[in-house]
Amino acid sequence: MFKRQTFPCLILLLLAVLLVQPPVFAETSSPTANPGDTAWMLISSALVMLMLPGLALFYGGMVRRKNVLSSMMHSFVALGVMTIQWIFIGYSIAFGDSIGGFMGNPLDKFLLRGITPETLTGTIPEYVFIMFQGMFAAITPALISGALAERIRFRTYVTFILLWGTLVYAPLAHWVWGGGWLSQGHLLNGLGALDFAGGTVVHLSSGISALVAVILLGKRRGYPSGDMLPHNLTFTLLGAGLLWFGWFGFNAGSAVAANAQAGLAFVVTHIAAASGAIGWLIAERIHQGRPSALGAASGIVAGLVGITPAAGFVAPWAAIIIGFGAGVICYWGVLAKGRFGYDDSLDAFGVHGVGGTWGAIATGIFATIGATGLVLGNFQQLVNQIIGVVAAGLYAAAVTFILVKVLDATMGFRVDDEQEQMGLDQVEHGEVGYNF
Amino acid sequence: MFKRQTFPCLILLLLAVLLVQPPVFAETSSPTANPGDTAWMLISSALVMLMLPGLALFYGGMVRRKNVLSSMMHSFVALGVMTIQWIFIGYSIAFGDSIGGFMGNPLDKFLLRGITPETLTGTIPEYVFIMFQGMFAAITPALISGALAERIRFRTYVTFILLWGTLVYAPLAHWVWGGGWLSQGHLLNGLGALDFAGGTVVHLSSGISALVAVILLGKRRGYPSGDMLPHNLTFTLLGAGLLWFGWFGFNAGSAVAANAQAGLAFVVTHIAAASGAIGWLIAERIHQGRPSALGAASGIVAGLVGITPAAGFVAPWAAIIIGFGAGVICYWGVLAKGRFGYDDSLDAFGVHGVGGTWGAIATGIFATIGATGLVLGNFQQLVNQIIGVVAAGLYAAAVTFILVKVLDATMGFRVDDEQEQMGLDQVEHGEVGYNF
Amino acid sequence: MFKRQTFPCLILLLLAVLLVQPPVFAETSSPTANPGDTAWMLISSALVMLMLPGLALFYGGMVRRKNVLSSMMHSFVALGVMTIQWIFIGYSIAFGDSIGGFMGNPLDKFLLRGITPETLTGTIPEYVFIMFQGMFAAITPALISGALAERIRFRTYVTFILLWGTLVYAPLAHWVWGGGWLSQGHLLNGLGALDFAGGTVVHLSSGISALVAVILLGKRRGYPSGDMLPHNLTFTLLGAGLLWFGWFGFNAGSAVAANAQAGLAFVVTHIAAASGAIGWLIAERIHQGRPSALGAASGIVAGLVGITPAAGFVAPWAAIIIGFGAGVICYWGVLAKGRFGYDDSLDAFGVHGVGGTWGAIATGIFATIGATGLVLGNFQQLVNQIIGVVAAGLYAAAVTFILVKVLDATMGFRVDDEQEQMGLDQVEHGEVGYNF
Amino acid sequence: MKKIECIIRPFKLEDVKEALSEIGIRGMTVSEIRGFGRQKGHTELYRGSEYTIEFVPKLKVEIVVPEDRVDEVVNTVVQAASTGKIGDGKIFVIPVDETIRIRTGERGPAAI
Amino acid sequence: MKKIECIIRPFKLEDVKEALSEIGIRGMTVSEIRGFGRQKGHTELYRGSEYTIEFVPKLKVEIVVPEDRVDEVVNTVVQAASTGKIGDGKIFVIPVDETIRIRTGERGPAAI
Amino acid sequence: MKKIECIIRPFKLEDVKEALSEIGIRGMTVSEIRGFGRQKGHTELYRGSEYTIEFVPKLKVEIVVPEDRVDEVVNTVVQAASTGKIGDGKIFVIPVDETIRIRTGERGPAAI
Ligand SMILES: Nc1ncnc2c1ncn2[C@@H]1O[C@H](COP(=O)(O)OP(=O)(O)O)[C@@H](O)[C@H]1O
Ligand SMILES: Nc1ncnc2c1ncn2[C@@H]1O[C@H](COP(=O)(O)OP(=O)(O)O)[C@@H](O)[C@H]1O
Ligand SMILES: Nc1ncnc2c1ncn2[C@@H]1O[C@H](COP(=O)(O)OP(=O)(O)O)[C@@H](O)[C@H]1O
Repeated sequence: MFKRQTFPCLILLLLAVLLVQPPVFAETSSPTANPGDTAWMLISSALVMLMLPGLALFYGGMVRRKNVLSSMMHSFVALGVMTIQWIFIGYSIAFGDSIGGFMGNPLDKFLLRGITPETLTGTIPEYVFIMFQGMFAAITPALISGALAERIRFRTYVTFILLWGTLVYAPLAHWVWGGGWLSQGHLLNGLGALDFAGGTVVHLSSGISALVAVILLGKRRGYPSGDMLPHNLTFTLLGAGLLWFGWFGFNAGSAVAANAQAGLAFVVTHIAAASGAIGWLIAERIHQGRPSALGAASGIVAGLVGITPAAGFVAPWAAIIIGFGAGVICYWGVLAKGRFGYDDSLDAFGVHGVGGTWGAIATGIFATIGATGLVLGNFQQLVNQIIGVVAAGLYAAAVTFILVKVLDATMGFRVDDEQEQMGLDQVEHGEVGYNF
Repeated sequence: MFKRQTFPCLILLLLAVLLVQPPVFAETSSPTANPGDTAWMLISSALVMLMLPGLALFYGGMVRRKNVLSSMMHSFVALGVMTIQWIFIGYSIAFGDSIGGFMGNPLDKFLLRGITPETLTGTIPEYVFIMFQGMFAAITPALISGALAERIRFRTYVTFILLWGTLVYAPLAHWVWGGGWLSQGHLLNGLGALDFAGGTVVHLSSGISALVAVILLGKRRGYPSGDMLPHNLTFTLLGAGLLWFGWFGFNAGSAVAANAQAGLAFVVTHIAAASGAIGWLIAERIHQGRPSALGAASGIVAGLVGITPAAGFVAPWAAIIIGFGAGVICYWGVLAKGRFGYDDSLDAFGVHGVGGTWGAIATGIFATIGATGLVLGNFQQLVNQIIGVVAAGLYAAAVTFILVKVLDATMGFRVDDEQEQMGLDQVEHGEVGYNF
Repeated sequence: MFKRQTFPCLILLLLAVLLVQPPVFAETSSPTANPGDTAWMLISSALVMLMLPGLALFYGGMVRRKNVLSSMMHSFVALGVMTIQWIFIGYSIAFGDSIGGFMGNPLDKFLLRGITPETLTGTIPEYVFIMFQGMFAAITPALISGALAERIRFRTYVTFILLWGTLVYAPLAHWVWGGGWLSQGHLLNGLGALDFAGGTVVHLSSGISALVAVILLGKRRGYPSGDMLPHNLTFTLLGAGLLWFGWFGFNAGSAVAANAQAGLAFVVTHIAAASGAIGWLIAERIHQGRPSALGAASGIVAGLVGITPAAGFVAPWAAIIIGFGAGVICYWGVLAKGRFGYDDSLDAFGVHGVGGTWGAIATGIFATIGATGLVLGNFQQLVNQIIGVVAAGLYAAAVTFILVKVLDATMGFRVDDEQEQMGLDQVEHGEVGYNF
Repeated sequence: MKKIECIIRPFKLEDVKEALSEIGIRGMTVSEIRGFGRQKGHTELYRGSEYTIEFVPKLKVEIVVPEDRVDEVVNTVVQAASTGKIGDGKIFVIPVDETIRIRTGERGPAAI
Repeated sequence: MKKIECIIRPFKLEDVKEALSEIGIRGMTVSEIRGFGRQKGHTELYRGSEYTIEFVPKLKVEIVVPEDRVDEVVNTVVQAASTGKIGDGKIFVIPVDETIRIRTGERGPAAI
Repeated sequence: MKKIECIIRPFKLEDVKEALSEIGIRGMTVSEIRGFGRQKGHTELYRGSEYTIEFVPKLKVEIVVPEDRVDEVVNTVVQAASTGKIGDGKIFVIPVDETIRIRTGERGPAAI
């Protein structure tokens, strides 16, 4: 009984702590936010937030009917708990004063202290910047849930993403965006590893972690078998549409202003999504004879993943290649699981891991705007990209390995066989998705 | 036959009147709108509009299959008729020249007369302000439909919301935002009752009216019984996601500019939604053993309702308490219906009435930015909040009481038993939701 | 085998061509984009993009279960292939140097050459303008798919929209917006044909083409019969909601700035959508006894179509008439197919063709802001509108006639009877929408 | 033992279930079916066009009972499910050779 | 009376219904079922992975007729529903002891 | 021939199918049904309110076999589908007069 209450108690304790914190007063600081940039970053934050319901649909449509709510909850609960984690320590670890280039000081901006509505980050209120970045912190662990779907315990999942977000995501964000060792001006010849909107920080890290987790946790009961078909592909298509929509905020918002770079990021993002869909559909057509709706949805996401690190650095023509390549390569990526025999339920690794790697490398090749890639003769950038991928991948994999092992041993990560057969909706949430 | 045509005739008559109105010419006025603020308020208006399809899904998923279209129509038709009502007289009653602090002069801005594209409200075109406010006028009566779902006649509902919007919503908006007696600078020690984005005007008023209406109209046939389960919780989750997304416009848009206050409202809104979900899930976990998807969706909305009046006035740490509190308190609020035996189908009172009250009081307690609440020692503000709640609640309850009584006696508010059994989709709309 | 590979080869060839293009460098040009306007146009572009998933739901809900994915794919694949076409030549044909007022030079801006992130169109980056316009190019051919649903081959459809977009849409866009012969300052007394956001270019052209195509291709097997009912009207309602939301970008974005005109376009768009729904519901009520959810969804779209050409030119009171009129007239428009015996599956002609014509004419009647219509005594404008409708309609019809004939003879446009019976999802995509 | 298959209107399920409970019937199996019969000719209007709905949604209720209770059950269902309008449905009585409860393996009347 | 249960391919419903109408059969009951039989081995590709669909969607059509019409109905269905490919389905003829029309209480052949 | 109708728990389908395959049964028909029986009393909580779920989702598996295999099939299903908890379901054995394969017109045991 005591154990069951630990989590709520923790929350209540923290809330109590808050109450003694001195209230924050508005200060008058001379420079004020630019309304146009602020408008764009407010809506960009909202757009990225919408990606979580989008992801819930995208994933929820692919699982079996009996797990649809469970799968959707993986995204929704991530939005819930990661937001709170971000406010307490996540933002501070990612963007606080750097401790040796590895992570920010978690206490520096603990509970956003010292920040008022008038505090600016560039031309926008820091509060808005915090929100924009916080949405990334929420969606990244949720991406992993695609690999684990249909077999895991809800409370272990919640614990896992809280720890993973704190130990993997926030430090990686610091490395690349928070002034850490992979940022421009630091190591790697001072060029840094380019990652405009999170190819490595978001997609590669979640994809590789997904792979490690499913290898450790094992296959779903009966996998592969005929009754593991997607239960509602209309949701998956709609989810892909919402993800595409939200990704405009994700990528073009990463310019942190409504400027020329935002315009560039928007156009290449859109092109890559379209090319990704075309690439995947053509691959399907050639390999399995028919282009499918699931293929279109998958290709859209693959193209978007691929362009993410490159979005502020490449020209439209390069976006066609990156997107199309992502569609084809990720199609090949999802086939891999059949060959190697792990059970990545909804291809979190096949799409985000493989696509994230492709995107990071492609950025090193095609960067021509505000950075110089291989096509402009700069081989060093490509090397840096690969170093970034390897470093982030190894780090994420190692921490995930430990987390999964520990949580499985202590809390138990998987439901038992009978529960898996009955479906997680009923077992974990006491509900069913549809009462038609 | 004559009676059936009354409504269309009325519309045509009004349209005829319009034609004689002199055409509006564009005037050149020196100050022009700020593009950044205008951009933000355009998109905020669109975001609030999207809350109605979101509400349609949120509610539609919770009813039985046979009433899904009927329930969704309650939101969609509100968007239709309240928009037209707003253009004709609603806006004028809310924001026209005050008649003794009670309501605006309905003829002052009848059919938006005197307003041109160049007319400004603050830094944005008045047309945009009208739209932003008009979306609030549409969603507020639609919230009530959650209480009445599965048993009411469509035409009576349409008549009800038109009257309620005119006699309850528009005056209340005037009281608080249109320069009425609850506004700052007026009564109540000049402090007014704080209501940043509509905790009292929108949520409390609709919630209390919902309660009055269901008590008067009585329970659904067979309530409570096992086949009244939500028919599609995936819709309810998606609806909650869209509401969350749209609420950024609702709350952060209430700053009526893309400024520091909008940023603050955004961050506390997001935090409260997340905390609300966590609060509700923990309450469920403790009370019924399992956190549910319906609980997550409900907690999100509860948190959003709770923060609404406070959004521009409280710090992030307070948003955690307000949101978490809303989740827990509204969970308790929905349990009440079982105890007291009324049939609030989808808990419009339990969430909006209870959550709106909590939010109004919490604003009086936690306000620290641009206002001073109890935590800064200002007891008066808390008193004002309570006066605001009681006044608005009593007024809304009284008018609703009369409206429901009169409409029930004249038009009939409920369908008959057989129709209720067959389902409103077929009986009222001649359709069914799904032909699988 | 060779034939099957033609399409992918073509793509690869084009991609190869791209690689030899010199990389685009950022130039420093003195004027920079206005952040507020840019923010609004970024989000407007995203909003129009969201209309395609919206359309996918709107249409997908109306077909039979066995064709739901096929129908949704018609919208999604349009977003894919038309985006790429737009980048290669579409934008250049629409907005490149005019060749005699008929079309832009396709090579002028081939693959967006000569454009950098700093290039401006008005106060926004040209890249953003390209995207905004590109979304229109994607949705217009997708509208046609509503007429052809449930019977056509996927690959022929893809080929058709690529050709139609190139030969019909892009030239029409040039005529009206790209400095062509229907633009202001050119023929027609110098007044041009008013088309604010695409009543003629988008809706009339797609609607009339839809009519021509279905007359040539013939009815669905068994039409009309009882089992052709919409399979999921909740999707259709949600789709209508997303279309309404996205249409704010479509119309208010057509001001290409966050200014007074955008505010006007927003308010009249919203009013017309609401009035359209009311108009259709009243027409249904009178004619068939009950207002329906499908009617509400249809009326919303009809109202939006009707106001599209007028959005920047008319006052709110006129929007009520235009929207209400569109609802009633389009209701009559969809009845026509029963009378004339063609099978416009989802009423692409009945809504977009009829509504687009009504909107174009109504613009000539009611324009009072920044243009003068019949109500201000300018008969010439009405004449111009009619000339615009007739010219665009005839041109679209003629080219569509040839395209359909040629494609039917070469690739085959329809699936065979057995395939039609089995459903396009399984036959064309190897999937089913739902595995409940 | 006999299996009594009743085709009824969906909204009559509650009434039928209650009527059967009153006479002590505690078990039944329900499935969604679509019926085609005299009731045909029903039309629905979608966008003003008439569609003939040939297959009407119905429920099938299956009740297995000992022979001596057949008449009682049939009469109860007839009463509870009847509205007097075309389309009320049918009852078919079908012989059952054997009945087994899976949980216990019990057979015959003891199994239901 | 006999109940003729036909398991058919979903897209054959229209044909079966029409063929039965032609021989004067005016009533039937249809339900969605999933079949498992020789037809197994069918695979679908989702994201390039093969899934064996063991249960194939079928329709069950139930027609109750007097004994003397059984052969006619069976032959009609066989003709209308057959494609010659594995998975066309089965027909089972099951005895019916009694038939009742709920609306009127009529029994026997008059009830159908 | 007999038709063996088994009402089972949904998640037991896989086990039942495999057990039947092992004894050489290659054909069956499955449909989704809702059952009402002793198992009633199960409640679900939605927003803290208890709802009594009277109709529990079950599957009906229908297997037509020659008379001499009935016992074997019944026993197999009983074993595979049993959990020992209330609600495991029932098996009903129903006589079948005739069996026809639509594809070939074959009749009798050859048809299944
Ligand atoms: N011959 C039949 N065989 C099987 N089911 C039948 C038969 N005739 C009718 N039914 C079922 O009974 C239902 C009601 O029959 P119908 O003829 O419409 O009305 P009524 O029962 O009032 O005469 C039908 O929808 C169908 O499901
Ligand atoms: N023994 C059986 N009992 C019940 N249903 C069966 C049986 N065998 C086959 N079926 C049903 O008949 C359908 C068709 O059978 P199948 O063996 O695939 O092809 P065919 O009928 O052409 O031989 C199956 O999908 C199943 O629904
Ligand atoms: N008399 C009956 N007629 C038809 N179906 C029945 C009957 N009794 C039970 N059933 C079916 O069997 C299922 C299980 O029965 P139940 O009484 O709950 O448990 P058990 O079989 O373990 O005794 C029910 O859900 C219902 O579908």
